[in-house]
Amino acid sequence: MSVLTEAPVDLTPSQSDDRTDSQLLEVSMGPQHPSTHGVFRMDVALDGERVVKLKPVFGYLHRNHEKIAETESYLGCMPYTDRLDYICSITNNWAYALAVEKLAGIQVPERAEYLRVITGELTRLQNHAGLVGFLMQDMGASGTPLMYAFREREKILDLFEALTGARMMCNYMRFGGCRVDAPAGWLQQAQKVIDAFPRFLDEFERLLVSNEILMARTQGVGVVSREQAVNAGISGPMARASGVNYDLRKVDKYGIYDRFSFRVPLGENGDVYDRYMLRVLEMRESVEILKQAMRDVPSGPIMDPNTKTRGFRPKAGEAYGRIEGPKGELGFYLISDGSSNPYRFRVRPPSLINLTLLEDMCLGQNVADIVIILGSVDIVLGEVDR
Amino acid sequence: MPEIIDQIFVLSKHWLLGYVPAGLQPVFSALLSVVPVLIAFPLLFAITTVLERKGLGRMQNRYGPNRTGPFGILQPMADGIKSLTKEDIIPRTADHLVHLLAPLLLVTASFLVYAVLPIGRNMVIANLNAGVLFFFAVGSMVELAVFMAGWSSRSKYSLLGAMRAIAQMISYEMPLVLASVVVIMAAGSLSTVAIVNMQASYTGIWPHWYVFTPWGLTGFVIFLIAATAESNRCPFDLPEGESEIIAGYYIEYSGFKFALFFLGEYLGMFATSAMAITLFLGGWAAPFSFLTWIPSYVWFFTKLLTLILVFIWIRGTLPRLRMDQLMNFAWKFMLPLSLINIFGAGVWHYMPAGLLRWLVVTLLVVVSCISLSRGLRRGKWFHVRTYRFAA
Amino acid sequence: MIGEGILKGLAETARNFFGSYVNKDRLTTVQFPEERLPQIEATRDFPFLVYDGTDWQQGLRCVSCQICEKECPPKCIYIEKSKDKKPDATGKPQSYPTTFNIDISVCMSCQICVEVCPFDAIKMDVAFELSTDDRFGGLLLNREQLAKSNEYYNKIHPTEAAAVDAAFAEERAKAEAKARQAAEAKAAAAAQTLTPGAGETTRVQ
Amino acid sequence: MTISFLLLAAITIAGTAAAMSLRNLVHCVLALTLGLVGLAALYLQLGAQFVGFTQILVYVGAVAILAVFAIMMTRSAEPTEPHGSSSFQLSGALIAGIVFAVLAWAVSSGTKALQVQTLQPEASVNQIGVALMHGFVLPLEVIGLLLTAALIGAGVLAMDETRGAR
Repeated sequence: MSVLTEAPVDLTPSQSDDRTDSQLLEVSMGPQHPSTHGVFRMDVALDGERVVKLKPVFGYLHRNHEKIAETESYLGCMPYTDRLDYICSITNNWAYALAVEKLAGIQVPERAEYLRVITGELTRLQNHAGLVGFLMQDMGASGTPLMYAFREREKILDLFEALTGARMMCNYMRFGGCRVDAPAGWLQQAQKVIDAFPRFLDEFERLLVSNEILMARTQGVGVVSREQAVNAGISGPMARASGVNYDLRKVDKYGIYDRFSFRVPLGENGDVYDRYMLRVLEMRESVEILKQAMRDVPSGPIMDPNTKTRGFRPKAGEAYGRIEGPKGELGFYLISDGSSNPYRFRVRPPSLINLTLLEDMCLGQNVADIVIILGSVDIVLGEVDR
Repeated sequence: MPEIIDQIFVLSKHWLLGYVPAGLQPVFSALLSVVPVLIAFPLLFAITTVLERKGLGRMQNRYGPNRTGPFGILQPMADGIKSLTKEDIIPRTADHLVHLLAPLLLVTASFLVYAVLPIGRNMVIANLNAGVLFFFAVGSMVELAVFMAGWSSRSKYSLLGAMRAIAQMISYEMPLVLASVVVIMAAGSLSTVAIVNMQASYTGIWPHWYVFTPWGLTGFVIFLIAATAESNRCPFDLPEGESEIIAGYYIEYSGFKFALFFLGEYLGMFATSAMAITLFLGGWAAPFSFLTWIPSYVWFFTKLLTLILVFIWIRGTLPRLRMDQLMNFAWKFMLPLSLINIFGAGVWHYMPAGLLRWLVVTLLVVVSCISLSRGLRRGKWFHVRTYRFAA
Repeated sequence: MIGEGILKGLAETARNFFGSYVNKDRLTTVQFPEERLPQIEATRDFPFLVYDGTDWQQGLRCVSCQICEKECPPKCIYIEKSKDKKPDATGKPQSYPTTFNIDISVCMSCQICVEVCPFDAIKMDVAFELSTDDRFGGLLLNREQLAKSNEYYNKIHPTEAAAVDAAFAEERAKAEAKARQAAEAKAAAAAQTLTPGAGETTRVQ
Repeated sequence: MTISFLLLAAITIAGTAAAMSLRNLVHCVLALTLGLVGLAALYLQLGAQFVGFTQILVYVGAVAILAVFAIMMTRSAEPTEPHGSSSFQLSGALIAGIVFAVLAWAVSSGTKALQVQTLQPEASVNQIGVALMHGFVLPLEVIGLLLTAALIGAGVLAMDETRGAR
């Protein structure tokens, strides 16, 4: 799945072919492998420890999401979006709700927008925290950073449970608002978690960021150039690590993101270290957004009163709603024929599209590097395979 | 009285031997020396697994095992029963004989090295003339066991793991041996007992441990790092790098054979730690002269446990190195440094005692350490980066 | 110099090691069967049917309108509607489900059934220790297993249930008021028929 | 001619014989290793600790590992067809017979001197070191130089290969 015509590493397959096949070790990494982040397979040909061929194989978790959606009502599709990227269900809900709202021309009340930003940024925090933890786990740090990340993630998941009733499959957004209002004391509880979060980031940075082994393992590994990133349609932290200034929160200013002041960190080298660091930096920016949102959240209704729950039928037409998910640009493309089911339902999964550069990143690297490159892409197989 | 407690095991052995007919005495003497070691160190293994899991747990803000028995201390028993009752799976295409022999050889070799380790005063199974050499010679047999395991499983992951393990063990055996050469030079003997006896004297309250010299400290650090790599511990656990090649060379082992690998690995770790103690930390000698009333074997095991805890601590903190970095580190940093360290020890030997030789040797070691780490970094550009922000 | 960052990391793990003995904030693990986390009110897992009063067969709020069956995304609800009708809490004659099955091995706890129910008859439960050795029959819950009293509902989701009860009370009050009004009107009408003048008019008709 | 000697000699001979006759290359190496360990044990029985342990360290720890590593790298460990004609085997047997005859003659003619030597105290490591550093310093240095040259040569060869692959 090479995106560019010229291979980024000078070890092109034609040159390695003159080596006898008996010298190449063909290893099938996955679908049962501890570091493939789910049921993902890479057919790897190794010359010693170096990768000369890599073929990603996915589809083990295909659940026919897009086709099922055509037989469900618009509301019935919402819980299925939870299961796309099951780490950040709220942002999935948001992107889908945004698409339907565009389709049906629904306005979202003020308080609901704030709740969306708060829950969405909390989702980003827990996703990035989990990711950096998992990346360290892939690097063999025997779970310590992962456990710290999960300790913090638990607090955010507790918030989600108190708000939406579920820790991961939140099913929170509705067309024209949010399903439930924050219960009494929830905002104070969230404020506490947000205020304590930078402490975790400090701890995490002390633990690992200046660690020589980490730097030696990640710097200069799995490089994606700016051009490659743009050509392949990479989005999210991975694109920004390559220096592409593309953040939908700034580009689209969807929802009420134009009201918050925050910065978008940009990497220069596009290697695993940049991707890792960008997540850490983005968490800090998310905390800034959350502080502003918590300060300004107004009172009021959380649902557009004109939107029906039962028998929701948008008029015929099409719409594309996209948000800056924690993993990249998450979009939902919907075509309505005026009935209660979507006529066509299409997801733009950031995980899958970011994964397309995997082979280019891995060729010429070590076996050990494949694992951390894959980890740094940040995929969830639920979203890749759908 | 402290003398008797110190020698209680030796005295009781002789007392027991008195009841044995003279013809059988050599056999019984050997038996009485070997059996306690065969019990003590597996027991230590059991304790260490719990300690490690609990320690790692606490470092990761978890409890660790706490369900089997009070505070989870019966966990190794549960693990043992589990691994004994588990199905022993052998891959169909595996080389059955070699597959079976590999864990046995590993455990045998791991146990053999304990023959020369002085556990306490007068407590050593065999006081060999070339004890240190024996230690490394038998230790090198572990590599063969690892190869046998990796090759006979006929799995690509295990083959990769075995290749990694052998390359790593050979590479780190060099600095391991060279780091201990300084001590052998200073002690003028290859006998472990003689080396410890050299260190078991005091100036004032301070002991004459080799670690309290510049070359000794450097040697100790090199030895410890190389020992970590030799026993496949984090951050050098590439041969079994769980996230890369799953379990490495013993991926196809299950049940009790797997447990044997586990045992062999920990025994190897204890043995190298014990060797580090013997060579640099004064073996069973007390750290201060006024503490000599505590029995020698207590000191030995205290030091051993301390080193094990350091290993656990490191494991809880560090990510894993990559193969080429590991090799670079061994050949471009550890090996030159240990050679320079040998030179430093020579300089120390020929210079008159005093502050000057401290200064010279320290300077030599520190300067070479810094310049070598510079050289290791050259061509690479890793550093903490700063990032720009788009508003 | 190599090792600075490594030493920093070692210090951090050591801090966490000791911190986990003194700081409850660090050691967040709960020893599950003995110690349980406080129940979060919004928690949901699988649906149940609410009944009023003491007899579940009498008090079931469900009128088997089958909206939830239709809206359920994974289609895990199966309802059979009764032929006859019986009065509900407000006294209106309504159908009731003769069969109401939820396969909780299929259910994905999305609570859309709860949202679409116009009668507040189906709500989300919080029981989570549901393991069984029969993965088909044991996880297919029928009417009787699903029915839980309104008191139970009030216990697990107090705020929500109070709002529902208040709405019901209001509705009932309205219905009663309406009934009273109707009764009064009837009574008034009856009274009117008794009054002489009015009687005449009726008589005229 | 004690029992232990006979046992060790039998192990050594069996190991080396197996190394020659087994089909699987890896089995051959493992059998050879057994033979080398047996030899080391024989040294130890003679009281030559240093030589015995060095034998294990060098032959088991390094040579055998090098051999299996080479086999693993080339991955040609699959059983191979028996090759070589009977004349090849015949000449091999002839050479082995001649060597054995010469050695047997040498050993049997020097029996008396050997017996005298065994009565002498065993050589300690210290003595070996002194001998190497005084009497045999030139041969030691020459061997060291030779090995260094070999090491550098191997490095150069490997470097060329990687450059060629790039």
